[in-house]
Amino acid sequence: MADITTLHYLVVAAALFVLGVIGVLTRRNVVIVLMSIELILNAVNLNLVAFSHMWGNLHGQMFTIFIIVDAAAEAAAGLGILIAFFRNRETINVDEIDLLKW
Amino acid sequence: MNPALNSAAATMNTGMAPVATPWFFYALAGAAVISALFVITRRNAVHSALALIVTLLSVAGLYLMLYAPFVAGVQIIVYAGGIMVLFLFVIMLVNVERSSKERQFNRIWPVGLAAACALMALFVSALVKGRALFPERLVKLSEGTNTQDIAKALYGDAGRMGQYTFAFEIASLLLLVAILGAVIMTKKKI
Amino acid sequence: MPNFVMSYLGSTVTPGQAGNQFWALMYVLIIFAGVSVAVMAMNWLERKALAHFQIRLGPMRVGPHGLLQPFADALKLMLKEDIIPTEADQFVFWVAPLIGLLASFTVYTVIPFGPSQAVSDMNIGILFMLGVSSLAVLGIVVAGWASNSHYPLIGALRSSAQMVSYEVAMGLAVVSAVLMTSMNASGTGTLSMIGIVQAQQQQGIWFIFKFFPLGFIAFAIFAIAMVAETNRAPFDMAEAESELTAGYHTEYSGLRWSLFMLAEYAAMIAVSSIAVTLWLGGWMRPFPNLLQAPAWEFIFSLFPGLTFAGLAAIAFIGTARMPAQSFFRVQRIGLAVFAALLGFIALLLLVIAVAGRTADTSVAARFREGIDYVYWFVLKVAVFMYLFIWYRATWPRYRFDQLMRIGWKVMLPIALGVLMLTAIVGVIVS
Amino acid sequence: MSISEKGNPNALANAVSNLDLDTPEKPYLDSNELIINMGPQHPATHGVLRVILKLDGEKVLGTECVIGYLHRGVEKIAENRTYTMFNPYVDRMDYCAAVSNGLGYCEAVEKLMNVEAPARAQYIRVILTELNRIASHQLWLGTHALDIGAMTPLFYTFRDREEILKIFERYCGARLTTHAFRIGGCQYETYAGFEKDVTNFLSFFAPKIDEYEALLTTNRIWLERTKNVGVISAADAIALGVTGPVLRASGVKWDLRKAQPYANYSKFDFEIPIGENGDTYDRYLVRMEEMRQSMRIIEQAVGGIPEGPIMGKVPKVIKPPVGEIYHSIEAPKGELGYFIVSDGSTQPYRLRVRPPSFVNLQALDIMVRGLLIADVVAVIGTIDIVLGEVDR
Repeated sequence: MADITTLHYLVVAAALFVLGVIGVLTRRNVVIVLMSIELILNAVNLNLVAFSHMWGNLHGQMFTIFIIVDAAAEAAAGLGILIAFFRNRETINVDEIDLLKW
Repeated sequence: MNPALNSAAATMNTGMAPVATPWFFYALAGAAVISALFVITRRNAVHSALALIVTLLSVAGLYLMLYAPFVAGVQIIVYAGGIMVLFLFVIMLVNVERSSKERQFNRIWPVGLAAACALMALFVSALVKGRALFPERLVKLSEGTNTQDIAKALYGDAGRMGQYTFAFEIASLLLLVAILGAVIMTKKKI
Repeated sequence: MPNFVMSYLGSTVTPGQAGNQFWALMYVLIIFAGVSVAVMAMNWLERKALAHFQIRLGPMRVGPHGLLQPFADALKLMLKEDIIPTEADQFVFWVAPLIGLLASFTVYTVIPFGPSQAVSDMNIGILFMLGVSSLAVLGIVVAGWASNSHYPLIGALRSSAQMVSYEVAMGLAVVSAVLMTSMNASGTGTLSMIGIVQAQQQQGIWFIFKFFPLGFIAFAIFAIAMVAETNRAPFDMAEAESELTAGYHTEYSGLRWSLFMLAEYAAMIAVSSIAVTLWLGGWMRPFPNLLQAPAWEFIFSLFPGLTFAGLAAIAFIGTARMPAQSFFRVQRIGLAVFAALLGFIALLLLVIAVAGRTADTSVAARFREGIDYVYWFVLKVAVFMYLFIWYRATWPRYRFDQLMRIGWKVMLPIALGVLMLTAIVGVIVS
Repeated sequence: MSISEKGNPNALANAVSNLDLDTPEKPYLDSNELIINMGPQHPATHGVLRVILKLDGEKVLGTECVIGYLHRGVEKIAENRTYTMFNPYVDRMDYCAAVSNGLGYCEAVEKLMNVEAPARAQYIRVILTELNRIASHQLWLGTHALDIGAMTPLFYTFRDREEILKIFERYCGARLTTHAFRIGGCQYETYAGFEKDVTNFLSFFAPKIDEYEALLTTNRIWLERTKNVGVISAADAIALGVTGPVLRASGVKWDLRKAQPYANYSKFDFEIPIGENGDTYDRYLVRMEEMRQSMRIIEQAVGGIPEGPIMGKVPKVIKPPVGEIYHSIEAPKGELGYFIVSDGSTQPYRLRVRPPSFVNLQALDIMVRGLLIADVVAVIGTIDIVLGEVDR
């Protein structure tokens, strides 16, 4: 079997990214939308680490670490909003989050 | 550019022979993509979360294969051990039972799917056309000193500020803001 | 014999580093078998020790002094019907115990029983251990949710909050120990488990005594947090029997329940191993730098054999003290055979200690060294195992809010303070 | 939460319809409220008590006790038995303190018949009753500590309780449901060596109480789990009719042995321990001290057992005159009262028991509101209920 090159990783990352985008765009459940965002971030991370490996420096890995920090912050804030919203409207569906459309 | 970062490639650790690399790659990549598919298709959010954990762990495995052990460790400890527990916690608090019986996809799903497919087409064309840009063989990063190198970039070395020290501090501020925001939003009365 | 088997013998690095997949696999199997046996022994020991704390006898019927009780239990649990409640989420209910089990067994890949007695020496060893052991909480949370019942759900919620909270204090305590590894000439520390022990050897001090009392405080925080991490008394909120019947595994029975128990005990051994590695010098025998004459080396290498000889003596005394009735004949013979087995092991170990007393690179010497390392490591871990039992016998259970308060308001600030002080003292000293 | 929606959603909701749900505010939708059935099969409800808890997360918003799972109709049985035949039945109410139950019943009937047990019988009665008080408190301590998570005290207390049960066994042949007393005195003369056994027990037991206290009294976790948990004020306690150690821990000095002395308690010198805060820890301290005071009483009594008959002048067939009587004694758990209406026949016309556990159990709701699930268990333990007595 051929050696694994950067391209292989990029293909995997692209697949994850597209799946994440599909999840964000089509699902109603906010929790799953948030999880899809995590998928997208992971795809990006994978790209960055693959490039880091390709160029033989650590910048990609550094970016990945910051993105993971960002993901943690995003998850905390996002889920906080979700819980607050669920308390008020008792729903976690994206298309019912329409208070601003009134 | 910080010389410490580039010299990492030079001090390559030759002791670690990669183990059956292609097989591991295809197994991990397959697991990641298939469970990602599960993430966006399951009705039950807990099943989605479990699938996402598999994806995250597979990606951590891929990081290990890319000689980025520290990132892999952070991925496991922060993503799989922290963020996903938070997700599961929230799923238990909100009513999964009801939402899993409802319509799963929103009304504009064909549009979303089409947009995503267009994006995929873009990716495919970019990858096919740009194939020549990527070298056939990967440069081997030093795995043995990976953590130490990252520490030098983050905290600086020999009294000098590291390249990412400022960003690191900003990130800590971001986390603090996120903590405060989450607490304020979820607490019933403050 | 094939080259890949022989070439590793006498090596001074772990099979993972040597790239020897055969021996890596062998080590995995040995560790898996060893941990399973240790869990069984721990099960017996806990029941016996707890019984003696509580002026009872504990298991006495199955085998002499209940020695075969764990086997009987295991057999019973395996033969029991595997009940999955109708309303439960079948797949998740099925998979939950496996998550915990996988997590608690995976960490053993980086636990160093000796400088070369580990499956692999990961560059991120301690980070990996903390990360993977934190995955165990997923199994518990998911088990509680999948049971679709109130008590398991409350147990799962408690457990997830508890384990995530104590991980923070635990991580900070670990960081202060990792910081101590960098107090050397080059100023670079390490996350590798083997590297941490070697740093202690280099600096000539166990980290528990380093910068006294800073190392000790960090160790104490870890020792408390690890009890909470493994859901053991007095922090066994997740399975608080008197409150939540059995917490997250209320609905489980038979083999699946026993997997939870296996995971819990394996996790206990794993976290104890972390504590031993980080603060108590890992595999090192007492005073490796002070008493390093060959004579001392030889004396300390006699310890494993003498320990087994002592155990054999206890077993022989037990045989002699058995009531002289025909009813006890089988048990008596069984205990005598067990004692003879222990004696045989003792003899074997002593022979190895004598044969490998020269510090050369012969296989016998390497083997003797390996036994020494594993012996001292296991002995230190065993002390922690006994502490777990002792805690359970002595203390009442904390309440959930008190537990969280201690985690966030007491342990976290202290851990942060210790971390900063360690850094400051380290800078001043170096 | 989602679970209550499955199965029959209304069954539980109906059962708690009379739960007083005056939560201070309902800020959002009550999505976090959870209704949980604790018992009747639960390790910490001391038998078959069923408590329906309304929870917000772990916080208790309200409770509802469902009792009757051990109802045997003791009071109705009494109407169909002669006074003598009914005597063993009272042992089955509070089976942890069978001797006290028997004492109360026998004294009530004696009072109705206007006879008095002879002095020697009185002394034996006091010794056995106080021994039983210690045994009951030991059982309480062991199970209460087990509820809070300390396993070990249970075995210590059971070891020492065994010595008391041995004395009972030697005296009357039974260990738990002793049926030690008869109307008019005692059935059995003390066995040879009774006094020695009792004094031996006293010297054996004195250090054991210290041992229990060493395990718990200054234990940090025990203090955190019991201090300021399940507080009930003296006014609340009196209003609810709470008696026994629960009342005394709230600072009310009310002990029937002093307040309206029965048997010959007035002859003995002992203190009534009281608490200050009315929390679980005070109740613990009060009961521990009560064990010591019981030992004092036994010590005085066993030294002064007079000679003489053990049965008073009671006819063969017990036929109290027409009338009614209420007589109550201080059982280990509180005021145990017997209200007997006699129509002059050999059987009571009506017999009503005022069981301390039943009355004290009412205080559970006040005590646990706003606390956590773990405290519910601790408070059930500290009230010291016996379901045989609650349900009768």
